[in-house]
Amino acid sequence: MTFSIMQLAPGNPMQTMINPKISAEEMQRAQEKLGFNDPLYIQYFKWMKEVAQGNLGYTVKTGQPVGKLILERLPATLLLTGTAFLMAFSIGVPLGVYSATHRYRLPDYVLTVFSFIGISIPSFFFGLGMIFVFALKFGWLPTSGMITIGADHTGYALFLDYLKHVIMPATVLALPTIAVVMRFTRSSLLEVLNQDFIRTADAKGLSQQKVYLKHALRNALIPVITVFGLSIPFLFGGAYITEHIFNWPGMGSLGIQSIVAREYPVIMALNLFTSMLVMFGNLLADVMYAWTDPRIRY
Amino acid sequence: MGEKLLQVENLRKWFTIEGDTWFAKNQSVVKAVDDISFYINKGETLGLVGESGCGKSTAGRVILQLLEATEGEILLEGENLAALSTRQLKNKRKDMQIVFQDPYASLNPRLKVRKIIEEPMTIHLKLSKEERMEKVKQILHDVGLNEAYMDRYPHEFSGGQRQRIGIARALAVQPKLIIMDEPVSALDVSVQAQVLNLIQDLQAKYGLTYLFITHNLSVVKHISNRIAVMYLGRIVEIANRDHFFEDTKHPYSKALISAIPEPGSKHRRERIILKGDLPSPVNPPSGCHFHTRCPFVMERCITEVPDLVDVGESHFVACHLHNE
Amino acid sequence: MRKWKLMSLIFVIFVLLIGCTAKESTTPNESEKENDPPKEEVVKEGGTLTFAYNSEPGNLNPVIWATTSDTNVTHMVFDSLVIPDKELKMVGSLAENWDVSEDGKTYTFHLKKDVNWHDGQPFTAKDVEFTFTSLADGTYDAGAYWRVEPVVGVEEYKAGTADKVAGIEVVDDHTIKFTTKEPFAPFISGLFIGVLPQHVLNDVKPGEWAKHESNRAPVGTGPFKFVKWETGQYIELAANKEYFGGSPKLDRVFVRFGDANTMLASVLSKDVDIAPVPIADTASVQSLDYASLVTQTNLSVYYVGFNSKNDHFKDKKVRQALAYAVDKQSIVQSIIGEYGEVADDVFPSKHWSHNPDLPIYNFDGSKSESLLEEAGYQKNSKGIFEKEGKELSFMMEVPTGTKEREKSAVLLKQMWEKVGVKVELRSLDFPTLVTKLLPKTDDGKQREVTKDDYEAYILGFGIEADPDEYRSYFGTAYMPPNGYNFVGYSDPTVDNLLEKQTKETDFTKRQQLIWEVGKKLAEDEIWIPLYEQNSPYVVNNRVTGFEPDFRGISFNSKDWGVKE
Amino acid sequence: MENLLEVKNLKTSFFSDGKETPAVDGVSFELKKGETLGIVGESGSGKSVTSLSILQLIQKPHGKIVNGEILFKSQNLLELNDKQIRKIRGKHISMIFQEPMTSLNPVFTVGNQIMEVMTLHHGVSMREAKVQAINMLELVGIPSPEKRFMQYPHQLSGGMRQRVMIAMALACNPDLLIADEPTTALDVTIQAQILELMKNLKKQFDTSILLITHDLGVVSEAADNVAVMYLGRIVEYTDVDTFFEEPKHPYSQGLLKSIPSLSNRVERLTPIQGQVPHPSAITQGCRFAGRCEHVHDMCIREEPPLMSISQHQIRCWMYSESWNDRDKEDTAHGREVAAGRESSKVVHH
Amino acid sequence: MNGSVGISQETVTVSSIEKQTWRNNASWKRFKKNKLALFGAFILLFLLFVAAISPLVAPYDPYVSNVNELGGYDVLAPPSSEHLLGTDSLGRDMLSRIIYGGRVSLSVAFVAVMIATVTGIILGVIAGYYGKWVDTLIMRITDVVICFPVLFLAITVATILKPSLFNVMIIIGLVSWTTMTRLVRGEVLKLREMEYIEAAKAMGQRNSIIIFRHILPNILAPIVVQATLQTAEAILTESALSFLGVGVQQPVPSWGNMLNEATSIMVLQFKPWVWAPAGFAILLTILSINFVGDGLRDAMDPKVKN
Repeated sequence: MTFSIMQLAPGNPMQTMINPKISAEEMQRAQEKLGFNDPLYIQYFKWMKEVAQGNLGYTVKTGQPVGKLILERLPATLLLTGTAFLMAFSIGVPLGVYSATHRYRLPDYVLTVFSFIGISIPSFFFGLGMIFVFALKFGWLPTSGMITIGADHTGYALFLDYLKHVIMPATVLALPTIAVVMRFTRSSLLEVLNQDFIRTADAKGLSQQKVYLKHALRNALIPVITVFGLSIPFLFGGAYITEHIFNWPGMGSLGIQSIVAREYPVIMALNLFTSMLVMFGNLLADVMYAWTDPRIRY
Repeated sequence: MGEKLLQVENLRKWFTIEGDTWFAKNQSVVKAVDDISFYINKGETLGLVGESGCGKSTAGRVILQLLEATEGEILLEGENLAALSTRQLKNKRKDMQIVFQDPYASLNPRLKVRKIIEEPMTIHLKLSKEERMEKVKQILHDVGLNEAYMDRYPHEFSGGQRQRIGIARALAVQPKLIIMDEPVSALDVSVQAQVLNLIQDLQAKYGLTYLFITHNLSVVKHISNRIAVMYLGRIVEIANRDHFFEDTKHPYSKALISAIPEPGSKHRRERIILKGDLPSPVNPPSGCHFHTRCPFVMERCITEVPDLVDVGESHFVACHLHNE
Repeated sequence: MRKWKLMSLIFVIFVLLIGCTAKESTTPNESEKENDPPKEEVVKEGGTLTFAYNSEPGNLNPVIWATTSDTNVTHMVFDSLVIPDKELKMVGSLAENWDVSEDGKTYTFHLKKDVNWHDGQPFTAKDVEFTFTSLADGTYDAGAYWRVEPVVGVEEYKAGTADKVAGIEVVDDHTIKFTTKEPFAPFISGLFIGVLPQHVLNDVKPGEWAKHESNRAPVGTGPFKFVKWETGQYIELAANKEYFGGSPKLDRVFVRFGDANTMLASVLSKDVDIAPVPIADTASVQSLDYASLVTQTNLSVYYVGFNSKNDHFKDKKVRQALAYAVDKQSIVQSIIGEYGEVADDVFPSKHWSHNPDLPIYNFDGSKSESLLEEAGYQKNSKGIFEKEGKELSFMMEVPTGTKEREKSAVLLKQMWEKVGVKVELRSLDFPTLVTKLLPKTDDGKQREVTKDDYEAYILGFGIEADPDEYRSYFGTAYMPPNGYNFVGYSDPTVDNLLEKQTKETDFTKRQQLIWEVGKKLAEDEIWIPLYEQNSPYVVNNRVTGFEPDFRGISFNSKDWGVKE
Repeated sequence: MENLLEVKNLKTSFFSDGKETPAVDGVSFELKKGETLGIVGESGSGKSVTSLSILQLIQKPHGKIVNGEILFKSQNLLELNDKQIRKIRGKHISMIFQEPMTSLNPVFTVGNQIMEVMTLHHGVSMREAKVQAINMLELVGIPSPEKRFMQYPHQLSGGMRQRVMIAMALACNPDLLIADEPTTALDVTIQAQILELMKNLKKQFDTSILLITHDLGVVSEAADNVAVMYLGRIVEYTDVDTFFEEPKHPYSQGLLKSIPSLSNRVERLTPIQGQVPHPSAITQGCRFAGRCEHVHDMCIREEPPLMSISQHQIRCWMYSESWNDRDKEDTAHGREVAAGRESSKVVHH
Repeated sequence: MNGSVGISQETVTVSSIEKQTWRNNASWKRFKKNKLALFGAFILLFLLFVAAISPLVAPYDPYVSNVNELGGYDVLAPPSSEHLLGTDSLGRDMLSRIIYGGRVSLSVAFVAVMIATVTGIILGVIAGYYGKWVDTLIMRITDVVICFPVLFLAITVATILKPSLFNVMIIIGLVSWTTMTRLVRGEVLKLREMEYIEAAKAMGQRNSIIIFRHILPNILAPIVVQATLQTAEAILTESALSFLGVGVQQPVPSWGNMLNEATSIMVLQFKPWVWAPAGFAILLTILSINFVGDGLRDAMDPKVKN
């Protein structure tokens, strides 16, 4: 699909270089070599064939193997999205539970407004604000990048260094998801609390806490797993802007560079990769489903 | 009586369920309706009784062609419904209507009562607006509702009243056959009696024929001329009402009758408590489906499917005990 | 459904596995790490500097589609045979000096001795021969062929009928001779390109270089050695203490890349010493007490180009009228401030090709209107000029990417509409604009520009070193598909002048010829030059010797130092 | 014998938009050890709310017990705080519900859910609890209890689940079992099994049962005493034999006549006319007046008290002395007024 | 039969013990009780009103650069009595641009959501109602599209379609139909089981009429709620696209591209009037829409009881 989308785009990578000293003939030849003059389906077929053989192609301008390029970027993106993912759920769920158990009281309203702000704030804006406050004003955190350049940390120090760098972009990336997870947990828990088996648990004489945390929460988390699956493409998508702002050396910043430079092979491979990661995430969500909900068995 | 309005011959409706697991695809077949045959005479009520999952509602929907039959024939006035073209079938639908169980789910909440009752007319009858209006009023009167209420929405009515609207909709095109799918099960006792009376009155007035589907034997006894009992997709017994109750043949029918708690029956009858649960229709027991719970089970019951045979006076039963 | 998911999982794992096996080490020089000096050195010798640029280099091979972000680094790692000086005269770099034959066809270069590659191998004339012969290789197609095109025997070699370029001749280890087919004035500037190590790339066909690992771990002769490249983050370079031009002052240089704004933030947090500043932010940056702004002059002119096939723009008077309607001063003042100036010539004012005596279109609304009336236009009821019922209105294509350019377009629209010309702006990215300027037929062949391809556009154009580049933009013979004359300018005088100057080896005479071209173009105003824009950099005050100019920011990197 | 449970003048209301809608209004009854009391009524009669009120399981914040006393072993349950009432629940009084499909927690095994009560109230070890739980499963007639113990609710049929619910309810050998429509959702043949099971267990455990149902047949099978509820009020309260032999309240009579009977079929049923009105519609007079065929002016004016006549407690003017003095013409008038009152009240809601 | 033809006629009283359907003004009542939602609705109406009459309320022409006394453009002037919110980098009045920008941003969001909603409804209804292979096909496509992060798709499409106001609408619409499709399909599947749909089939009603008369009106509530929430998302997506330079283009003002001017750490620090109005407008709008959407969800959801 991406292939056809990109092919509709006017211009090809060769034409981003308009240089009077390169003759049109020369450009034509370069394009032919890269196959840009083949009919669309042949290009696509060639690409698919290569992909099937594990070759994602080479970048047009610099001829680097795309697969390698992406794999170099993959760990950074996984680190960022993974951290954001953990944050989203480890913060979102408890807040949601708190909100639900304090329904229609002040903390609930405060959290509700917070969650709406979380959903509403443009990430680039939030990101810049974070950089401004935490990196420049207070100087607590580095402005960008993934590691301190030239520090050559190892072991625990390296871990701390990563942590220092990842915390801001991950927060920016996770914020909307935290908000969504919170809202979802809240409403899911409220719904579960209305169900018959909660009444059964109450009728058994279990303590309030045990009813909430054992009987209600486990059931309430089942639909939250849907958010788990849905948040994955969202996080990967959000990574484009977040990585761009924080100069995070991941697939997102690579993607934006590639779109600007019309590096089709990279874009297509990135699409392939992200969609597979998303599928993988969904699969994980399915496994989680089965794990939390005994009614689902594979 | 005597003229057959509806004949159902060897009707089967099987559903395939695709159990798609990670590693394999397994198909299981639910034999919701498995080779049933019966007929309904003009003007009479056939009560179709059975517990949940026995296929009685499926049978009703297949007869109405809402579901496609897997096998078998459905003849309405001698015409095989399955053989009709889409257009012919559409015309034929005028003759058969349905009333549903759930008074909430069976009426479109966004339409006024008038529109609901009018809808079948606009499809099948070529009437002017005024004529339709007249007819709607007439039908509302027939089902015991004030015509002033025709511009209201369904949610403004109680369950019993909604059921009346549902019946009115079925009556709108003067069908020959109405399939009543548990029409009173969702109603409170006092309202249930009102609706049962209405159903009887309408039958008398318009000479309607009913297929009355229910799980409630008392209701069936009250309203039916003949009774058919289904168990896991098969009919196990059909008889005239009086025959059926006076001379119940099938052990399942007997158990069913005895299981019903009767208000005020001082001398508690001897009850037959069946063992175990209803088996799943996905993999029904071999032979006679009832053999797993039958107190009189014999060896041949496990292997051999009993035929539905006439034991006299149109009393049919499918049981090896009565099938020498 | 689930089966489908399972299959995708297997596919994912499969692809990942393949990817992993393909992964190779990217940092060949890991041992260098141990040479790291301790941080916070207070001495003036040594030290570490970090500079940032907006985009990551594509590769570090100077002959493969070089972009500014590439050359920022390659200029530090590689040397070229010759290099332009401040006046854009070519001087020697790897070449000690050179002789040009009487007929102007033969150049003999005497190379510096005792120059070594970073890996210790000696640099010789063979390397020069190898580099330039490779550009003529049949498989090479990475944008630098034009540099060797004038050389004798290049076509034969390219076609495979000769196994060596006849015009490139190694005399001895430190002498090399180039022979051109005809005297060709711009030839020497074309040799300003990094020389490659033969011993590294010898076995690889130039067509395959793009995929070669040395692109990401280059070996050069320059003042800094490549250490490592962390994808998406930075490139680390270490001083080449044995550099033939003298040891650099710094020990290490980090080249970071990222969004301008992020990099600016890093300057503020003092993680980066040097970074480009968007002009809009210069005022704010000026207020910093620990950093200053340094301006890099550029040899470039921003201009509006017109499609001469368009009915309105066929008439010189219309173009002139449009030029008079533009208040260039205001544009420069409000958008660029002190980082640019008004341009009246299509040749950059800092370059010797700029003719100081040209027709100038000072902002004059009434003159603009009277010119339009002369051209037969009348204002209609809506206040818009029209001729024969056709309103003078056009669409100007505005490529995105340079904020100042986008803003100028908005102001231009306002200015033109003030005199009664209707203008619409269309933003599009550069590659898309190129498809309009260099249109193609359906089967992918380039074709002529028609009047429907575009009406007007705004772009920048700069000279690398030699003004001969303008030939392809204004020569009649160079209209697409044969060149870049997409405005469709055609003037026999200009054609003649442009051809003549290539063969003129006398500098003053050549300059005169080009000045003539500039004058004629200013008269015809097929391009309206708007302004020249320089690039400000924010530089931490601890940095010394950072003096960027049109040659780039890093050509003098060996003189960079840090205080404290 | 001493009363195990005594409910006095219970009033439970639901509040929304500051409006109070009483669902149970002034209900009193008692239950002796080993006895079964059936509370019968149609939907909206308040029978379920009554049962939930006893263990204070009314949904907060909308539902609230406004008034009354609930004496369990002479202790007023309404005076207990949340912690104390939780000690009563499941241990001394337990409940089973109508929907066996939804009343068990889907994510825990059956065994886990039964053991939970035992470990909670009896503090037995897990191992001990498991043995007991399996015993309980066997006791309620679940075949291969060891296997079922490990299974999740969705793996069981409706009947099995209801048996599990019963096992859970009886796990701590409570004094009182509240069964809220325990058989309504089940098939007839399964319903018979469950009723049989409950009868047997009651004998075995000597448990008192409060049986909530709309099915007069079930009451007749299983209860010793009957209370008929209509619109939040008990209208008739007596022992089961008397009730079926000689129902006194017009509503009870109407109910019995509405039901098609297996044993003596009638051509036409005699239904109670009209519908159950909304509780807020009636502020005055007898709540059944609008549907009663004997309605009289006095029924509309004033609500009858619960009167005792021999075995019976009845809330109807017909059994008061003033009934005989009534003005006959007012009956017709009363009917009109009652009907008018009802419809006019209810249409504008 | 006893030959009785008397139809039992009873007093008809309309009982009020019913299930509440959303048509009941109970929804409105519930909505009214939700203070946040009311607040959101109020703000939103205000913004829409201002957007609708923007030529009347904007103090300056948002497209014209203002000239200062020196004859140059009055760029980046801080707020003053003349320009209440200051001027932007081309000397245009910020307040006027905010007002006109609201018009653009809101209509972009609105049209985009319309596109997504119409697409979603068509595909969702077809998939849900007809089922079988059509369903499989549509849902597979949806699954695939959903795998691609929205923003990525938007950027990719944006680079193809050339930035223009209309294309921004199309892009946002094209990338956000999947949620609606899934929602509609789910609702249709639920509804298809309703007995009144079966009744319509049993009476021989045409599929098209069943869809338009019996299905669509009954799934309107969740669609409205979803569309509301997607509107907020669309505004955000527009601003993100503008951030990357592929959104609404100059000189047309949109909140997104105005905020884009603030994507500089320097502007953020020293020139708050450049970003604060647009940032605040976006935040407020999205907040309001979300409040309203959430309020609608609670009000229209029959599962949520009082």
